Amino acid sequence: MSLNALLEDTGSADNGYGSGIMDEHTKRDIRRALLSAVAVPGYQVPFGSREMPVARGWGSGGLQITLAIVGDADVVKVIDQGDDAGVNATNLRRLIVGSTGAAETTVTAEASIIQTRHRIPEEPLKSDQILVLQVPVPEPLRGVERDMRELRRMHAEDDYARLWVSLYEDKVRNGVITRTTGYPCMIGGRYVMATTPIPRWDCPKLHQAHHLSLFGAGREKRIYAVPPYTDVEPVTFDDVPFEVERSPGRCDRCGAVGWTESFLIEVPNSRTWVCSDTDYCARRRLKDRRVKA
Amino acid sequence: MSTIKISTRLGPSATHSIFRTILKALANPGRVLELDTPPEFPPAALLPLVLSDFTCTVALVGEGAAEAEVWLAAATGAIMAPPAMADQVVVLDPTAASPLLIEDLRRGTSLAPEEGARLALAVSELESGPLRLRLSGPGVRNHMDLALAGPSAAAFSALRRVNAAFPMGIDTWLFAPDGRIAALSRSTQIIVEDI
Amino acid sequence: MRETETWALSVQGLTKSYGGRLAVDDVSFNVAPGEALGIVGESGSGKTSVLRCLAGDLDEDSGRAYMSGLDGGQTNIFSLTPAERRALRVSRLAMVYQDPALGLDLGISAGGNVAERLTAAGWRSFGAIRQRAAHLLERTEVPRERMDDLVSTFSGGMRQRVQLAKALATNPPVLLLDEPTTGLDASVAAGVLDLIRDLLAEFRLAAVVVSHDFSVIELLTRRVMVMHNGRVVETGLTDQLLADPQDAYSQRLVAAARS
Amino acid sequence: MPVGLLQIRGLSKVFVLHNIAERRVVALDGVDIDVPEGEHVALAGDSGAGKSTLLRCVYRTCVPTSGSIRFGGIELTSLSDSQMADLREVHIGYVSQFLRAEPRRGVVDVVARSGMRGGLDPEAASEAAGDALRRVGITEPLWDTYPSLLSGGEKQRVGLAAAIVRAPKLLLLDEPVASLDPANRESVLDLIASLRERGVTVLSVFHDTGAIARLADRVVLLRSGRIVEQGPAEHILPLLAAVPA
Amino acid sequence: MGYVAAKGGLEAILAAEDLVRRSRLSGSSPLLGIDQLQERARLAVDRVMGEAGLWAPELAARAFRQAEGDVVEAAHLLRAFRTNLPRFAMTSVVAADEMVPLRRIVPAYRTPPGPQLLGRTSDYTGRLLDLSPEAPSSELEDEGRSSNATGAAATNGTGSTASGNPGGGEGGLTTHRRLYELLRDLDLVVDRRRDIAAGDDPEPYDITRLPVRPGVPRSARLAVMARAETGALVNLWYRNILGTDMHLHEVTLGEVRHGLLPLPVIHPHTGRPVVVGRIRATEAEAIEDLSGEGRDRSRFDVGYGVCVGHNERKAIAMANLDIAVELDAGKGSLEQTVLMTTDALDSSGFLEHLKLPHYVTFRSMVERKLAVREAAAQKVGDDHEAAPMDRAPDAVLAGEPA
Repeated sequence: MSLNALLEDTGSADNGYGSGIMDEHTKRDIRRALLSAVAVPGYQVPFGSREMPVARGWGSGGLQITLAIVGDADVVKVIDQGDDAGVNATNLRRLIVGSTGAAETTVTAEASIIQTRHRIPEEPLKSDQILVLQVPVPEPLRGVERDMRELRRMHAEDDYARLWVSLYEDKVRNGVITRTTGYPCMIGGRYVMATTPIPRWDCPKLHQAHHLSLFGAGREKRIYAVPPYTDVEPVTFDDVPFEVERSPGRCDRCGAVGWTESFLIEVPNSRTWVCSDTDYCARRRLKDRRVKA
Repeated sequence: MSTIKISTRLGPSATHSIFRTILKALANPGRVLELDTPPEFPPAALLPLVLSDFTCTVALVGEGAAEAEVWLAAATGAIMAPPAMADQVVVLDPTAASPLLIEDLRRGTSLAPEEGARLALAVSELESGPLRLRLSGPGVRNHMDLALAGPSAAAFSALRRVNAAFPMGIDTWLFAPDGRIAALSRSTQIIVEDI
Repeated sequence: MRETETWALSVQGLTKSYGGRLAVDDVSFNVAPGEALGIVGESGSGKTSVLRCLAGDLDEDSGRAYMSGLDGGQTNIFSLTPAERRALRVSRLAMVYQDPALGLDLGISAGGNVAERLTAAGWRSFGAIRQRAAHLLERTEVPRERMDDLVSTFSGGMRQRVQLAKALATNPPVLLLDEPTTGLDASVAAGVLDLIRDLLAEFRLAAVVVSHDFSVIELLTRRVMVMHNGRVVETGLTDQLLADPQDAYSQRLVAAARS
Repeated sequence: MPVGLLQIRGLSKVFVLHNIAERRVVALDGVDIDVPEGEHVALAGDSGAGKSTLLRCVYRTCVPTSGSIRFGGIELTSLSDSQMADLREVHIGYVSQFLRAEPRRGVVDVVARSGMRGGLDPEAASEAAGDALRRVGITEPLWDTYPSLLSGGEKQRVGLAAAIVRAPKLLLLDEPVASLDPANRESVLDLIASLRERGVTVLSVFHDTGAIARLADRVVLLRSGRIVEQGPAEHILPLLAAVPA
Repeated sequence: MGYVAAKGGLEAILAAEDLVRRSRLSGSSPLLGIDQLQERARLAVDRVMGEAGLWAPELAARAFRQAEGDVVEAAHLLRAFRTNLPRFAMTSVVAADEMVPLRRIVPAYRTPPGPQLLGRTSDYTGRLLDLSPEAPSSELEDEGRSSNATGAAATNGTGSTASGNPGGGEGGLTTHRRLYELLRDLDLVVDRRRDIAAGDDPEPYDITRLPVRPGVPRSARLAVMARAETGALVNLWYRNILGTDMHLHEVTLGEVRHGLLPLPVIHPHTGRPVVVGRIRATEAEAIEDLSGEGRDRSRFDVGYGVCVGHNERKAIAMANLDIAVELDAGKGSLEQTVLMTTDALDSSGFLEHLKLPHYVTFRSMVERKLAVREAAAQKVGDDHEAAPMDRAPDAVLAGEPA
């Protein structure tokens, strides 16, 4: 009974990628969870999250989803805070491209799979693109309830009164709803979902989007999804409009308007702002140069 | 149904590309996509072949089921089980998709909707045929119509009833003989018209 | 109870035992719309358990309960799913607890507590919620300027008033009150009781008032049930039970209250 | 419509005091009484004869041990508590020596609420309450004081006002003038007399033979729970004096 | 698709990796050998295996070296490596009774069935830092070779240690009846045996394949604690003793054992169990007095702790927490704390993730601060015309003229 025969027998011989990070059985486990997530938009599907070469809380969930869906023909873009050159993004991209046949890119439009942390690209994604978001905390109601049994009941029974009350108290006490990133959104009118620490600016991009969004929480071992053309509505009162982070002025590099076009971040101790989405910024500069030329 | 060689085992890349199509179909209910199925291979059996392993239970119904069970178990290590208990259920010929069978499948619970079954349903025609399904819901832009032939209208009415109590329900993939595929998620609203 | 009477709440054969003891033993009663039914008995008689079973805090062992407002009184509320039962608790049936902490979230404001019931019932306009909460708190005599204070800073009497405001937020046809003024000092209790009496009349609520105190029963209720060791030993008009108790235990209870 | 508005047949009431060795006290022992509509029947007899108990059994403050009480064709003893409570609030007034009014509420409110329970809407009820209070001689300055602060006589008159505010078919009066000073006693007796013209049937208990003589169409003499004699006042009253104390 | 030159991010990483490699290899001392670590840093390697939840002494030593002694990092390397390994087979039931003890103490009884076996422990030696000068390595080696490292010193009945002859092989003691059996014979312990014949033999919960959440069976809890971080379990236990949580109280230790556990696997062809190897494991049994409210005061109950390698601290804490959670039966919060917060990789990973860039989040937080200020200002200025809404709140920050 040779080792190979044994390997053959358990159906895991076809590991294929000798230097792969993930065996076929793990991929199937995650793929099944992904299908459940797409079928029940916004519901946190428990999955057997494996340890990855990156630490828990550093994108291990997003990495597991990407590795489960990526193929030779895919072109992978990985960003952190909207920046392809982010150190962690670079490490993740290296791991993905290094262990699969996929190519890499920084150009949003060229990517078939975009793994991201804390941002959604400014450029609208198309229906053949898949967005994979890294998830630090999958439970949107952790602020109002800590007991996991009660949280599970609240989602199962569509009982989100406590969330509404926390928004009411927030508004009463502070004059505005002070929740910053990761604003809880109602998906398909049924599940409240944690949008991960993306700025409020990015939430509307998920609503009735053309693309599929997959969310991976490695440490807390949950996968959830927002299919294309699905309602994603920030949880707020009818008469308290959802506000996004608008910035005055323009991007110092590409001139994008902070009020309407691009999520700007400040350059400390100067009154200048720059785009957080570096590819979007680079594309605009390229276009301007071409237009000027 | 000629015998299928036991060693029909899809390599990782074939498994991957079929999975991506299955995923895209579910994310865009009603949209018809292409699968490159190996010759003389029952397309509907691709679902468990690609998705299952020794932790999954599979049921096969319809003509050729017994034989398919043998090589599916060998290829994936999946455990055979009656439809009412199976994670994945394959209906190899359209006529075997009775409302009773559909209503018997696992629908999961509100606490664990992921335990709902996955149904692979062979259809004789896709994008044409007497049955017209009007679809809407997540993944469908406004609404879309899907024509097909094979399973009875009653089967789809049963599917509608089974999926009426979202998040409980089952997710269904329709497999045409030529490898075209479309999916109906449990969150898809279905209006059945039998012309 | 003959079916011919119109009732808002009908309980039949309610039974509950825990710790091997029969806390509620085959209890049945009806409450007409706008009528207040008292349940009196010593502590441990099972009177509170009856309310907690109806409210859903406690799972009954057996028995049926119907509400005229739910499917015309055809559906046994004990057969509802947890989610349906919770929806019932939001819109059709409210409970005021002896211990306010059971009925309120002390960590949020008085207005927030009323808002919880409104949002659970589907209210989604901040302005409308705030207005409704202010109106209700005013109606239950909670000072307007304290609306946004945390309930943990409220006195016992004030907390009961917030509970009443929260209970009435969705105009439920049935209100359960468990020893609403026990533990409050006399003058505060008197104020809360007057408020409850006026609210029951004004909102034409079908109410069940549990108390060990006959003066509360006499003030609020028209009919009363006497419970002992989980069983109903006697039911009668409130004035009749006080003047002419039939059952031996009732007589002892009334005699003790009178002395 | 049978002749009597109120027909009592074989009414018995036995108080069983469980906690005093099951002692049994026979308060009424098979009483038959007819109270024709519009008439005033007075119950006479020494204390302990069962007069008050009889009124209470009709009003169901006491539970009759046996017997039938038909009121306007309805058998009261077979009504459920709720039905009896509804009927009492609309059709039967009951005035006893102690006023049973809600605490911490003005006199006019107490009477108005009694009217509302009888079916009047708030405006009509408060107006009717004013009339009733004026007729029992309770003037406006007193209207907002709590009944508990009033004198015995004033309380009794508020009780009467609360009973008549909704024009009940049957009025049960248990010593309505017992603690009144002469002036008020006269006005209340006039009021009770005037109720007859308005077709109110009265069953009353009086110690005061003068009141009985003046008001009662018929007098029923009770002793130890049984009827010994009944008939017009002039026949029965003299017997009262002769009956051993 | 444009060629992506090694841009800022990648260069930084490559440089960092180079720095780590060089620093590990620099220095005048000889490189650590894998066998050296296994023999000289046994408890560290055991701890790596214990917190990775894997018996792989050589790989654990290698990971420990690569992680420059950081146990959590080493556990992570080991677990990440395992993710990619196929699973050949699963053992049949590993009977802990068949543990060949290298060390066994029974605090609950002076003369328990089967000997107290002090074995290899420094429990009773004075913690005096050994400052004797470094003898040349050759001398040390001879001394090591002469005494069998795993010799067991058996205590005789009187509790004094006798230097039992360091018998051949591992400890030279055969298996013996467990103290639990004694308590069961005396009908002093709650009987938790399952009716295997009647089919009450559920598969243990595989926490590498199914995530845990409150309400999972006891086997899941035990698996989580078996690979939990030692410090997490010890602290969780101690805060309940001295802290304000009141989930558990001290127990008496029934048995603490460290020994070799045989691993039987059903042979794919012969169908008979074959011992494919033995792992060292530490096992502890906590005797719970059941003194709490509503308990059967006439009996004891027993908590169980086991982990790979020699780590008594962890096994004891685990046994105590096991019975505490079992008796708490999901009422309190202890179950969630044990299940969700004791894994080294989860906790340290999330803690250190704070090092990742958060400038987008922070920008959003700044914006909300200004929105609150704006709302407050507007509320104050309600009586006179409020500041126009279109004037961006950030203008205030950026000091732009209104």
